[in-house]
Amino acid sequence: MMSGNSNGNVITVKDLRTYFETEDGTVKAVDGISFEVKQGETLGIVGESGSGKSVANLSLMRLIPNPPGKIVSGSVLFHGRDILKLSAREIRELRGKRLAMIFQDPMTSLNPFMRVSRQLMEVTQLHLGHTKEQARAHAIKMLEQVGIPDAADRIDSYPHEFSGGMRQRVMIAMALSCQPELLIADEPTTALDVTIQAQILELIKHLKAETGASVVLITHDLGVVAGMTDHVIVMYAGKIFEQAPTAELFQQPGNPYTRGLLRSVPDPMAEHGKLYQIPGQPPDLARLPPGCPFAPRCERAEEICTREFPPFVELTRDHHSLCHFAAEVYAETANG
Amino acid sequence: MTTNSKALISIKDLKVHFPAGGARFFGRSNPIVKAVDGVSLDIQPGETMGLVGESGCGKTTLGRAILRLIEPTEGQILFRDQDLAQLGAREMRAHRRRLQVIFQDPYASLNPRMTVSQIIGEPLDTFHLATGAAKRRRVSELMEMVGLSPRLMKRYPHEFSGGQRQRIGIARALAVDPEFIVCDEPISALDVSIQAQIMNLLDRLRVQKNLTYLFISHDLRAVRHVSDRVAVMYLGKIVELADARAVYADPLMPYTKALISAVPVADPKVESTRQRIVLQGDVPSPINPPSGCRFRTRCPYAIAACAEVEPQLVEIKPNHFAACIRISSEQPAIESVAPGAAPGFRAASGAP
Amino acid sequence: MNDEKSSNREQDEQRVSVPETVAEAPLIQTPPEFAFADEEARGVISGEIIAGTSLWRDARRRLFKNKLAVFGIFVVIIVALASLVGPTLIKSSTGYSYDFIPRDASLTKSFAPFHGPDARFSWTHPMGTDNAGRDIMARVLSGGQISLMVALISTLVSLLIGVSYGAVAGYIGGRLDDLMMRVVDVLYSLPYVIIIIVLLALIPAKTPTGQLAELFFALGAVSWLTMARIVRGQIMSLKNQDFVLAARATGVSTPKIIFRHLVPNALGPVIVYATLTVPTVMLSEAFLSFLGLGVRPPRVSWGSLAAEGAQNLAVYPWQMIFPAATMALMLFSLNFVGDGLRDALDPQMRKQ
Amino acid sequence: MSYSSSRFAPYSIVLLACLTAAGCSASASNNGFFGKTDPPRQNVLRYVSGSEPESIDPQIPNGQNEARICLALYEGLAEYDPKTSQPIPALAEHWDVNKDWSEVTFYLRHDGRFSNGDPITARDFAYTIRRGLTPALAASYASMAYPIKYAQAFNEGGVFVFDPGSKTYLLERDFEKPSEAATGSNSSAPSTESQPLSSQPIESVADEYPANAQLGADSAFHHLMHAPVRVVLPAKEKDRNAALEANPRLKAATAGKQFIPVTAGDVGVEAVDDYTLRLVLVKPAPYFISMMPHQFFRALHQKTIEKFGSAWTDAANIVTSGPFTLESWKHYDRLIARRDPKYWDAANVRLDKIVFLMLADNTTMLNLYKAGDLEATYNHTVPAAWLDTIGSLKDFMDAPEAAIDFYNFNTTTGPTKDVRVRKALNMSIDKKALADWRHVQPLTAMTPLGIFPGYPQPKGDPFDPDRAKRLLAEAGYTDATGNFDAKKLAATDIEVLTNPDGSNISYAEFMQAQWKQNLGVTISIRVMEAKTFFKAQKSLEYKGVSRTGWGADYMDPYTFLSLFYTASGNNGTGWWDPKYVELLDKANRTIDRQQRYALLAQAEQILLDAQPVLPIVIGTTRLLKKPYVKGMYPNPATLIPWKWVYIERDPAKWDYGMPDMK
Amino acid sequence: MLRFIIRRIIVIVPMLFIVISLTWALVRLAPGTFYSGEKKLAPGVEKNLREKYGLDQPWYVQYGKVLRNIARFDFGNSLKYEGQSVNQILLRGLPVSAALGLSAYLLALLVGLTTGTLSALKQNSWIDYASMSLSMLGISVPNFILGPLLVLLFSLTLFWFPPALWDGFPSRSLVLPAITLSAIYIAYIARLTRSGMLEVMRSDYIRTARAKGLSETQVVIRHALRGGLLPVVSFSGPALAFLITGTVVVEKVFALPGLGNYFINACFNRDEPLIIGIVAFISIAVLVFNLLVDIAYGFIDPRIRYT
Repeated sequence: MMSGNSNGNVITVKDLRTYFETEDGTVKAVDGISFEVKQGETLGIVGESGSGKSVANLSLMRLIPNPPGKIVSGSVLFHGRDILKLSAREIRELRGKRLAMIFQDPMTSLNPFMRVSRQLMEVTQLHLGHTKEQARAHAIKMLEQVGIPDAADRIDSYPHEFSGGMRQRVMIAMALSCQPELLIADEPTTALDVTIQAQILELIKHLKAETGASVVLITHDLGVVAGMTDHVIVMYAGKIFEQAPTAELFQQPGNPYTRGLLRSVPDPMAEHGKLYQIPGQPPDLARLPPGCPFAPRCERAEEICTREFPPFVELTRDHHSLCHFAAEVYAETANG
Repeated sequence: MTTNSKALISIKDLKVHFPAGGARFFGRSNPIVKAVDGVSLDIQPGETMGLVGESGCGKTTLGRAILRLIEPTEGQILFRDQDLAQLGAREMRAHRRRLQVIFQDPYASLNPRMTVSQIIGEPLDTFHLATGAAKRRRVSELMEMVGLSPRLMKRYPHEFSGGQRQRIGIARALAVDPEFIVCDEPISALDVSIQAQIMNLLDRLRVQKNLTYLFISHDLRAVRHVSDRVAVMYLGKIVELADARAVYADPLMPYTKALISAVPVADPKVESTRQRIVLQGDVPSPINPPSGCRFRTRCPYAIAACAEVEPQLVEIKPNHFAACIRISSEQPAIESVAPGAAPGFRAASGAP
Repeated sequence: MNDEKSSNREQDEQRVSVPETVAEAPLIQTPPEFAFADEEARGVISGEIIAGTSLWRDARRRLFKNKLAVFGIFVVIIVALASLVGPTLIKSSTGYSYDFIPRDASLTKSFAPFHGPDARFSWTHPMGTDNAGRDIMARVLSGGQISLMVALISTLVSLLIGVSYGAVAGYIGGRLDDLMMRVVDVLYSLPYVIIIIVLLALIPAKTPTGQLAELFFALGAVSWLTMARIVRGQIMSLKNQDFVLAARATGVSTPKIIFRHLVPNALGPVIVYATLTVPTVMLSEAFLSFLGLGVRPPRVSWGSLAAEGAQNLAVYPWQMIFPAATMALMLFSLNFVGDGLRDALDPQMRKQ
Repeated sequence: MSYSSSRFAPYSIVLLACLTAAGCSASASNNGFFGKTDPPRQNVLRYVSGSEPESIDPQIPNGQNEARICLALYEGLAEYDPKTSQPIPALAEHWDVNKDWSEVTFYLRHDGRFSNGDPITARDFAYTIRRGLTPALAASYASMAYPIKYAQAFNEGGVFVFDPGSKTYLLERDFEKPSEAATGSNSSAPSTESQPLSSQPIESVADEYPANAQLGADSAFHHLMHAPVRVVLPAKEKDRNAALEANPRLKAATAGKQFIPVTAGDVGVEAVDDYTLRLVLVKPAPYFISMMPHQFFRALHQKTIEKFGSAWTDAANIVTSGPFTLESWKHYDRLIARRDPKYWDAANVRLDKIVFLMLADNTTMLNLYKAGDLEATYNHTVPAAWLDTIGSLKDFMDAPEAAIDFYNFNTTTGPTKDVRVRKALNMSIDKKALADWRHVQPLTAMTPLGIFPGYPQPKGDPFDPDRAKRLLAEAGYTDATGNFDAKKLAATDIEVLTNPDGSNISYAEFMQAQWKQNLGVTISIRVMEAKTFFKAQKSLEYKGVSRTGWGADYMDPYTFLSLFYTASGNNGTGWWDPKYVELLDKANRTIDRQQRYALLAQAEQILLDAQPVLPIVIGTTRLLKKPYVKGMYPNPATLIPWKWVYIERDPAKWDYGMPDMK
Repeated sequence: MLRFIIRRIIVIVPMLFIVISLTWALVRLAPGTFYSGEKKLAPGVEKNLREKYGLDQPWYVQYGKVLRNIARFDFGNSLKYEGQSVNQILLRGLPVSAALGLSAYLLALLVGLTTGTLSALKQNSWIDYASMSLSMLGISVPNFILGPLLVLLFSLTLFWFPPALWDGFPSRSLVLPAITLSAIYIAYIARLTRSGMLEVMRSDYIRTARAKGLSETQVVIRHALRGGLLPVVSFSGPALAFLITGTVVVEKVFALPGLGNYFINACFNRDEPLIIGIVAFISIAVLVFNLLVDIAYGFIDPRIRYT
């Protein structure tokens, strides 16, 4: 368990598989993914809905609803300890204290029936053994830190009395209350407007710099990843399709899917014209084709793609891609 | 703004107000939400008018009010010089043939208990356009047009993915051969890889069928891509209106500047270098909007007069309108009006 | 505020876990633009229409997968069949019918189940006899005819009136809704017993059938009230959905929106409430029979049999136990069916 | 939101099976009694009085549920005999009746006391009767007192016609209409056209009605009371004018006369002295004494009533005259009567308290009885259907009751207008089978057999389905061959109308089965809520047959026969025969008991010949009484005089079976 | 908030006026009068009764009198029960019905909430199946059957509880009626709780609570219960109004002197003032309880604000 290879990694995920039992059969929402997050690093996970990015991160926190979901195999080493093997009590001690999470929709993620103060205080009372007074003072401090004006006055408000952006700030304050080592931000800005999104992203960046926490940022917006992360993982159909340092991924993607995604984002500066599009629909996870799950939509697909599952090709030391033709694609994109 | 007699749709000083709080708890003195508060807009035939703004700015309300899906409080909606706002319910229903809408949420906008052919066929029934075999033929045609196999006409919405449902929604809108379609955030609920498909489809249909769109979206990149002209809304008012290129390349109004600057760019190099403008605070409540210029509470350039004077949409540059009292055609660049007056316009790296 | 909904909220990850598809219908893969060509390329004969799995059929499938619901359906069918043909069978085998009082004075008393007059085991009366020596099984089964008919018809009445009323009030809203709901409140408050008495006095039934019709009227007259409220609530939450707006936008008339779009989508709770009403209806029927509005003696229903049996419980427990058990079994099963139907019809279930 | 499956469906069946087992064991009787037989620790009797009393003012209500309580709280001149229900002396030690039954004199005991210690005198009874007749009180049973002279006139709010000129009143005998003469209200000589309008001087009465020897002195009132009956007209002008229009001669005579309202003082009640009460009757009523124990005539305390108005019956205010007085009354729940130490015979009252529980549901009552929470139940509380089981228990009390069940025929319309149809419907019922089924006596006539010893009850038609069919054939219900055809008697023309109370529906079902089996006729049953039913019956809005019953108000056949006395046919059948009424009047004028009974029986025969009713069964008491309750008998009126009831603690002296009724 | 309450109370007035007027008219239309019965009254007696209660006056005079009385909160005297005012009767019946109704409701809450919550937390376990089957039994066995069964078992066989009558509150006499009455409410509350809890347990903020490291018990008690109980709260208004204003069947089976019993008898007796009084009382109770529920809702759910 205490394997020594935690070498600076806050978290190391190995071959994680999370399946859901549904009426239509087993849905392999996360199917054998491995990645690591280094101390102080921001990892971006990008994927469309259904790609398994949220499930993967809920799995890290062991928050998968069971039934129907189940972590089938793999390990999640948090400083070398396998989270998946911890007792319920031990994992609870990690959650909120050393591993924190913020969610997509700040309205539904805060308890609408409880004052913000209580929701904030709860965490430090639980994990840091704060008294009520300490917890309250800490909560006010946290709210100030996330940029909520008049924090002392507003702390006793209910979540609905805050705007969407403010609520997300509260969520962040709550998540960071115990100075966690890893913050998992699951689409933290998807429900927000662009101007607010900018605020929140700035805030996360700033707090990360201040606390030195590692961050896993889950999003479907490549733009968000571009400005925020050090490493990026692109997920598709429960698999990691590509994994690379951020700059390299954008500059020289080694996977047709990543390339398609990048090309289908309209460029505000470009002229109006036909946009590149990835054809077809996202796959049905309960009924994946035998070969590459992206093959039916892939412009580069060849016969082998529908037959054989592609290899996870190492393009550079940090850059891997799940594609039969990863090297070719990598080479192509390098040229333009 | 001058009235253009050639405009397909000409909106004049449109206002949509409704009581806040909803219907659950009745009360006399409920506060009024001024969702749309005096909007004037001309849309030319064949053009795509983009409408952007943050949530709560009234863009969806405006789109729905044009179609009388929400009753406008005041103002005119001239469609080919006929005022839709004055029409009775029956006359309006007849007009719906020419004005259609595509909705944001492809899951909620299709009746789960109807087949695709029923959904697409319903407008045909309503306007007695086709029955029997003719109707079936027409439905097949429409499905093909939006890229769906007619073999699937007896299927139900839940069997389709989001993008396909949006295609069904488009087919339904096209069924009656409309002239004008309000695309109400048609792509925001879709996956990134699908958004492009739908945008391309809409664009192709516009050309093929000579349609006019009002394309509402909060996604500035998408709006930029599909629109000929773009109107920016803030708290119930249009604050800037220009050619799409001009709006993005050369925004005049401070709000538009901030908005465009906030859009993340999918390029780490750009992201790491560019100066992002981060606006402070939230959009004020439309129940009690700020006096004068509604943006003044978040505007770094606001001066005392901004609270007094309600800025009008004026033509600052040719065909480029903006509502800001601090700029004019003589002095279009706000930065130069008050250099250094923008402590709020900070670089992205700064502390919040 | 019913302005814009949450903007670009991506469809939640949860959807992954139960994809929007069903076994018979794998997600349709549609290529971007000209799907049709692609279908042909794959060698599919165009023109062959694939019937979709409607939510109805889907619901049926789920219903039959639900073991308890199947058990419920099975029991309901068995009891209904027994009620239908049982009395005739008993009459032909033992000569007893629901109203047959033996001539022999020694037989006109209540025998325990399986006990003949000679105090020996006898198959003749498996449920015993009542105070006049009538066969309880014959009475229970023929009572089933009445009770099931009562349950069925008054449920239909309540569905018909309650659903239409509630749907109209909920959809139209505003003052009309207020007025309609106040009417319901008033009707709720009026003393039912007196209404029935007055009804009986003002329109006395001429024939037993007429009386039965009156009974249905009387039962339906109250059972629709709660139904109307439930439907109204459902419709109010549904009416702001985009598919309703879409229907309005395509000019669909109000009645069609209510009955084609809204009502079918509110069926789940309606069905559950309908099954929950059945016991109340049966109780009311027993009560109304007591007031003289029910079936005319010696015809009986489960409710009146059980109520009468309750009077003799201390001495002849079988007089109550058997009708009550039959009734409870039926209601129990019916509830399972109702719950099963609700679950099967609930689109929410698909996303879980 | 879903719970899709469960493996526990059979729960209900298991539970019900358990309860069935429990039920079977529960029905087993305990040592020959129904439930517990432990006497209560105190001398307290718990009894059910029925539904909530309308009032415990004895003159207001008219139900047995009130009577059961009033019997404890108030005492009258006479009391019911606990075994026979015949009148026996109570506050009156004895009484006299004069030769033509026009005058009754009661001699009161001197030690009668109200609960506040005030003596009970003849004046109190005079007050009680006058009060009961006061129109404003609107006492339901005021009509009980109508045999007393001018009682009806006072109660109905009548006026006398006074001629200020001659200082005389117009007399009834001078204006009798020929049609009314037949009904004959008075024994005096018939008036003729030739006689002039006159009014006899009051003085002459003294000769005709000599003073009562025992009383010695005579009063002016006494003279007045025996004066010829005056004309009484309605006080309301509209009603009076209508009455005058009908009698032109009277109308002419009233011209210029004064209308003097009948007052309480005009009523024929006289307290001769403190302990002598004299009543003058408007017409002979040999049954009058048997009405005296009725609650209407029980002594009331004038001062209390005048002081508190309608609140006088509140526990804080009430003054009672009976062996028990009111301790508390929790409405709709229980009324507790406590032994009154001031009662004249308190020494012989052995119960300390009686708890009257207010409930009307038989099942509940029997449950309470079985659980040992009740000492006894009232009449008809054991459903007839239970008799197969309970009938043999030692605490089951069953005796004939002065009550009958019968069906009315609508004689005004439909098939039952034809007497042959009525007879046929009667003859086709096997009343023996019906009676055996319900463990009662069949009723063949209008009076219950065996309740009135010596009454020569006429026999009704026997069970004879063949004759019934012949009669129906004669009435025209024939097929082509002239034989009776059941199909012709359409089911919709006749139906049995009944209210749902008691075992009415069971009876109706049995009758229906009889008609079906014996005639082949299907007659449907129609159940109606009680008040609606009463109205339909009273106004003859029913098809053919309607269910009814009658319990004796007093122990005399006349209580049953008088149902059809009413002139207007307002008896639920529409049948009315002057000959019948004449015979009843004649019988009541007859002092000799046997002769009177013979005349009543003749009248009953007329009734039976016309068959406006279908007699069914005689009521039986069917009550339960714990063995340790003594002095309580299932008497014909099933009203228990409480003073003789006591709790016996020695099991050797308990009643193991019916107590001796002799 | 206060204004909201006042407005809601003001709405009651016209409602009450309509209800009372219609009830009055209905009672008038119903055949028979309070004094009609098996034994026919002498015409004179009937006339006296009609005069005593003003029934001989024109309808509008009588109707006016009813309205005048009610405006003074005085429903007049019962016709059937000499000298008892309707107000007295209401005050007498209410405590009984209220005690019964409240005990039944509390019992239903206790059992329903427990089983419902357990069911939801152990969804699809045997606990879930067992408690839901039992709750369905509560719906399937009407109380006119359940009551006698309980009496048979517990009063007549085991002699644990009295089979009927009212011994005040609290007493053993309350047990069987309360159980009988609560059965169906247990069923409803259990089902509502279950579905409410299931929905809440799936919600995002529960996920947040778990992500904070709260234990499952803390999650349920601190975070889930409040939202999960909202459906029960809204159900409670009409339910309580109904329970407290008397329940005919149970009061009849157990011979309890509650309002339900009074009401049904008043209807059968054509006791007009009493009928009107009880109808008015029940209408007010329903409106007031719905108001209370709305207010309670406001306390539980801070998102709701009343203006």
